[in-house]
Amino acid sequence: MARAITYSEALTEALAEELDRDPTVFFMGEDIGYGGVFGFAHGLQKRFGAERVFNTPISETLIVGAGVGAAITGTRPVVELQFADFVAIAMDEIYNKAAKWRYMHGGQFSVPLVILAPEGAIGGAGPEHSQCPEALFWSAPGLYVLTPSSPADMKGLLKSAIRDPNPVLIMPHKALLNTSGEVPDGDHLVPLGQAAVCRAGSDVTVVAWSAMVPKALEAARQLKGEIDLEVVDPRGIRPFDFEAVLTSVRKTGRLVIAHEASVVGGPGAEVAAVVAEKAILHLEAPIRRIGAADIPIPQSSFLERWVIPQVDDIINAVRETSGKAVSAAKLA
Amino acid sequence: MARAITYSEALTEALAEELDRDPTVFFMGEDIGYGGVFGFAHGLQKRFGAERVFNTPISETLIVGAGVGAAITGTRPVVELQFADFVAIAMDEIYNKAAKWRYMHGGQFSVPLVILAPEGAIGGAGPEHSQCPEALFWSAPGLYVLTPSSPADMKGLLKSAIRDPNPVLIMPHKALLNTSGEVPDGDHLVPLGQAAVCRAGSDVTVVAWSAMVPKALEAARQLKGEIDLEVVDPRGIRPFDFEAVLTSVRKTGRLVIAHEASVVGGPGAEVAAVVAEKAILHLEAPIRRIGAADIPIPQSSFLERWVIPQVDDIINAVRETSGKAVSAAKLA
Amino acid sequence: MNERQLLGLYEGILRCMLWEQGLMSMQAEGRISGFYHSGRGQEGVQVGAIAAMAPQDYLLYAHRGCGYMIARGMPMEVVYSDFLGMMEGSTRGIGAGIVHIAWPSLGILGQSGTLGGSFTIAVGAALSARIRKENKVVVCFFGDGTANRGTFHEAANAAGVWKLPIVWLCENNGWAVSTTFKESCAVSSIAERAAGYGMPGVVVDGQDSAAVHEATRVAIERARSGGGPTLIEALTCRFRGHYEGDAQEYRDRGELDRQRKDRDPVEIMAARIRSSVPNAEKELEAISERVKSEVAGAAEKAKSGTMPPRSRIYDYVYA
Amino acid sequence: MNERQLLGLYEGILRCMLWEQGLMSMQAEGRISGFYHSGRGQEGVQVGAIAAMAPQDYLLYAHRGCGYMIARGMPMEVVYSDFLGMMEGSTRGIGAGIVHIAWPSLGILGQSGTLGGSFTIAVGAALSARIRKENKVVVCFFGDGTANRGTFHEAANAAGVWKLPIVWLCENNGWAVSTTFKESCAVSSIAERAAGYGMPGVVVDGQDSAAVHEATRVAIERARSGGGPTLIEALTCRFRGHYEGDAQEYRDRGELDRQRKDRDPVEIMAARIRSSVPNAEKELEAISERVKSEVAGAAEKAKSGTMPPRSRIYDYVYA
Ligand SMILES: Cc1ncc(C[n+]2csc(CCOP(=O)(O)OP(=O)(O)O)c2C)c(N)n1
Ligand SMILES: Cc1ncc(C[n+]2csc(CCOP(=O)(O)OP(=O)(O)O)c2C)c(N)n1
Ligand SMILES: [Mg+2]
Ligand SMILES: [Mg+2]
Repeated sequence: MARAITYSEALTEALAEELDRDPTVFFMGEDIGYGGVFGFAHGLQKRFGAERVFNTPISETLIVGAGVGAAITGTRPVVELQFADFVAIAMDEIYNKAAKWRYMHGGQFSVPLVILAPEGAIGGAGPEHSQCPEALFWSAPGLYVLTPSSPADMKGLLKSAIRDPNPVLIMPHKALLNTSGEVPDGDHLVPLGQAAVCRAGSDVTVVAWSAMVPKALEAARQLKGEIDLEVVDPRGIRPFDFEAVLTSVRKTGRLVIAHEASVVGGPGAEVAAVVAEKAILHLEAPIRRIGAADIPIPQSSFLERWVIPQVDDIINAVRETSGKAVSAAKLA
Repeated sequence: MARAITYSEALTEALAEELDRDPTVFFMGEDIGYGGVFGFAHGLQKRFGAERVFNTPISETLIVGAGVGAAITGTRPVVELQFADFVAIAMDEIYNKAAKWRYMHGGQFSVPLVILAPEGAIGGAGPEHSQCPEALFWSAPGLYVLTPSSPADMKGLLKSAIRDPNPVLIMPHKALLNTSGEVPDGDHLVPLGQAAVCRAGSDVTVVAWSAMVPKALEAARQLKGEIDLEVVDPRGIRPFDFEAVLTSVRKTGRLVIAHEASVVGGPGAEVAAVVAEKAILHLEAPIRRIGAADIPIPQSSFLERWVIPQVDDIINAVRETSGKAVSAAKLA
Repeated sequence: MNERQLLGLYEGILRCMLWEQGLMSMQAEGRISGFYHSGRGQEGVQVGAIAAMAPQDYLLYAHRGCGYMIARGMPMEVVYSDFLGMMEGSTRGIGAGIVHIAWPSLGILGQSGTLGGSFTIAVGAALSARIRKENKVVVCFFGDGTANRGTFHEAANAAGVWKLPIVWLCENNGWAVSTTFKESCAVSSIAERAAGYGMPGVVVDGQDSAAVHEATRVAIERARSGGGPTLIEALTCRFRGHYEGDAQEYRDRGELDRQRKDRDPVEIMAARIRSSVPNAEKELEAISERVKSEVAGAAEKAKSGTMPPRSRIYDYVYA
Repeated sequence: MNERQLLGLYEGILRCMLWEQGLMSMQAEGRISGFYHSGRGQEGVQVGAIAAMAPQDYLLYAHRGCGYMIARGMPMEVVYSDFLGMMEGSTRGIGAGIVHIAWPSLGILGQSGTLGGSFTIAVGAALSARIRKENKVVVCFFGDGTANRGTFHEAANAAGVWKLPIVWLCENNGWAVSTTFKESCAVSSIAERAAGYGMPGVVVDGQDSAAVHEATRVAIERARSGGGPTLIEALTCRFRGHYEGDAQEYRDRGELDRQRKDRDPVEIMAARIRSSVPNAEKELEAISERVKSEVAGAAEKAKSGTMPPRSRIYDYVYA
């Protein structure tokens, strides 16, 4: 059985189920007592008490650093950064403490910490509240990084993350919060590091994650009959399911990578580099990467839409890589 | 005319000349009054006074943030982070303030800030004092990122950086501090974003920067007669001189990218991705990337040397890409 | 404080309030994208403090409305244009919503969208003035919640030890979104922290604009004469939600109503004028007429601006 | 404090000092890679404070020597092995130099190599104990220079507002590498900052180990009984360079010599014992003999360990 719920509801359900299951799970962050700015904690303080679901001061290094301290001493904290952009404020705590504490202390601790940090552009939040910072964490051994694209994945990945003994940075996309989808009943878990083939196809592989998955699926719909897309969602970047991507590319021979982060220095570079290394003989065309322009995100939503990759950008890239581009309008 | 001086002396000379030339230049950081932990400011406080060369508290967000504030109000600050790893502490200040202040305020300010942050492994400094964090800044529009590999470049790039109206993160490599080289006399400037062909060759292009340049040159020496290497040093990653790399690759058809940062999620991914996009028809073999393993850097220098890429790793990669590998010992 | 000054503060407060009303009409008309954090209730702090600044001083404002820029004398239509995302705005179309308005000629240095990012920038501006031997004071506004960021500590300590000419101005409205000051701060007053940085800490009634003005005047004078920084805590009230659209269900209605009734800076200043200025009613009326027409004019002017072309997004990434 | 306790503190201090001497011999023999920050001069703080901890408590140590781990009771040979980079070390060969020694069974939670990273981790450990309903106190050591990091502010505020069982223990040796406390801190005493976080601030003579012990005992008791955090500032002296190899030319020789002569915690404790314990000389002698042989044994044992295989670098990246 399954029910259709929103991505945001799925997130809250996951939190509620894990808080219920394990008394060492707790949830803290700014405004969490009231539910949090995006409502992830809606109803949770009432249900689980202020000792396990509570507000922090506006202190992002504390939020993550205290999460690490709590995680190495027998609890399973879930902490929220109100915007994924704020990973920069707690970068030392995430990149150097959460990720490395276990390794640098010789394996004597595990760090079962979950950092929830909603990412992405939603129209008008500006250069410091709209970013998709996945690329910063490709080089963070010790950390897992997840980017759910559907309610079912949101729920299943978050539950798995909370149970995992390693630190997990999970970045729900703000533009997906109100999207709906079927979520299996019961204790729904999605394993970390396993890609999903969201749509099988034969002509071009589109690797897309987070908010780009619905856009890739829409591109597939629009291209139906013309070019048959296979849409693969790696569900995050650490661990990255290269096998799934390579399997698809070996079949299609063509690859478009689509993420919302900027192309330049974005997370797709590593994907492109690895595929080019391992499947070069299968590639029938150069790999195309789709993402934001190499500029900060303007505050004005009027301008923002020109920075963030859209369905048409995927379609154009697919056509180009298939040799079917007529005169694709390119951004720059 | 030219004189042989060390990389570290070159750095100090650049600072001294710019402090001398422009009264709005100043230099601050931890222990700078005494010369700084790596001696970059040696003699400068005495010469230029404590108002322009001075100690800060142990406050990395202050060091960079105050640098931004000073830069947008008419001075040209040079600030030091004692270790490049500490960029994570001041990540919001570097990535979101220094880099974006101009753009997000509509172009009304320029941010002529230089952040000096020595990077790299030197034996025993551990996971939080040995990293090469270039990859974190590929996605930082508004910022320049430089990694000098020789005394001449150290001096010329730093002087150019101080005069540039944009924020520049410059990361001298700690292992190069005592290396010597010829530095041209006079007002030696090296333009930002222009690669150097450190050695011309015809068989394989090795793109290497920072401490990997001497290692690549050593590899070239050892391979002489067998494989002719062209060593291209981009001198940093922002702006990245893709033209120089592509020109070389179009000639050699083979590319090895060598940096000290980890391969996974490292700065070479973007280079590999772009070359694969733009020069795929010229490539006669898959691109090979050389870098650290995807693990934190152990504190023990006994173990550290196995993490950091060495001359042999370049040689093996070059042989592999040339189809001349016999049975190259690979790390993992 | 003389009559003219009181009337000036009243006019400033009214201007902020009415400008914001105008903005909300534009928002209702669907012209504004993004978020706005109303400054209603806090105009007295912003206007009082900024009135004490000299023309050459630097200002780092907070996100609570636009009283800061308006009090500092930015053309009101420019601020509207920023919200409208038009080329005539200070950010030439890049900003909108929680904008990054800036106006260097008035020393308005912009804002960090991550709260607390401005603290260290304020220190840098003060250092820069010192190095360039310009006699400038930096006024840095921030909310009570923002005071809990580590950047506050690093900046306040540096300002203290370097005796920098900075006035730290905390608008303590008792709330950070839905979180109370009490539950997020270990002490009952932000001003108590000043002693830990070797600077005076002053608490002032933020609804009394004249009192804020006086406290700021003293602090600026001290800073300008080499006496170093001061931390001023202005006790104030947030009348509306954290952002427009926030129904603030987490707040006690009774208390909120009482605040709106008893602690409105407009009413408080008007009452003071009525009790001390001859011809008060006529003066107030005249000010009100003038400000209303100024604001309306600014709104009209702004609306006739032009939206940026797509290529605008590539401007000014680098100098 | 009774005789046994005084002798115990003396023994602890001596153990730290002699262990360090042993380490320096190894360093002279070229066995140690990386850096070491000598704790010479500060043993009294470390031993005194840690002696006041209960077995179940958590410890976050600073980088100034290894008195912390030794005072807490970690096997001395294990700490040597960490520096030797051997498999028998607590980090199983990963650490060496400024190590990340840890020993969970004694609540030793490790160290952040970026100074000040431990502040927020201490808060987390205290929260965790509270949530798991375990009666643990966290003792978090840090230097005077480290107190200027923003993480201190965020952690101290949280500890204050949540009334967490934490003892913040500042070893104020007046220096951060070559930078004086005076030039980097806006107040003359770190303890003055406590008031800004709603906690008591206590200054104690760090060279008087018994005094440190007493101050810590009181703070721990207060923390354990729900009274919240305390900030203790122990005034102490760094006898050697910042790290081994630092000639500390930036320091005044005369003052340094006076510190070494008048403020040595070993001598101060010995003098106290001589003046109050019967048979002092014999007791001191016996302790000295015992500790020397323990330390020598530990060094021997450590040296016979095994270096890790290359594959060790891939262990424990993930759980
Ligand atoms: C570093 C950071 N954390 C969180 C936010 C989200 N945020 C924006 S305003 C705000 C509340 C600020 O409270 P306060 O400083 O008291 O100012 P007020 O809104 O009350 O004027 C929060 C949490 C942010 N923008 N930056
Ligand atoms: C965040 C950070 N900044 C700088 C350093 C480099 N560093 C290591 S120890 C030290 C001085 C610390 O001074 P203090 O806290 O007073 O401790 P002490 O060395 O005097 O015991 C510095 C600057 C670091 N490791 N981490
Ligand atoms: Mg507030
Ligand atoms: Mg010190």
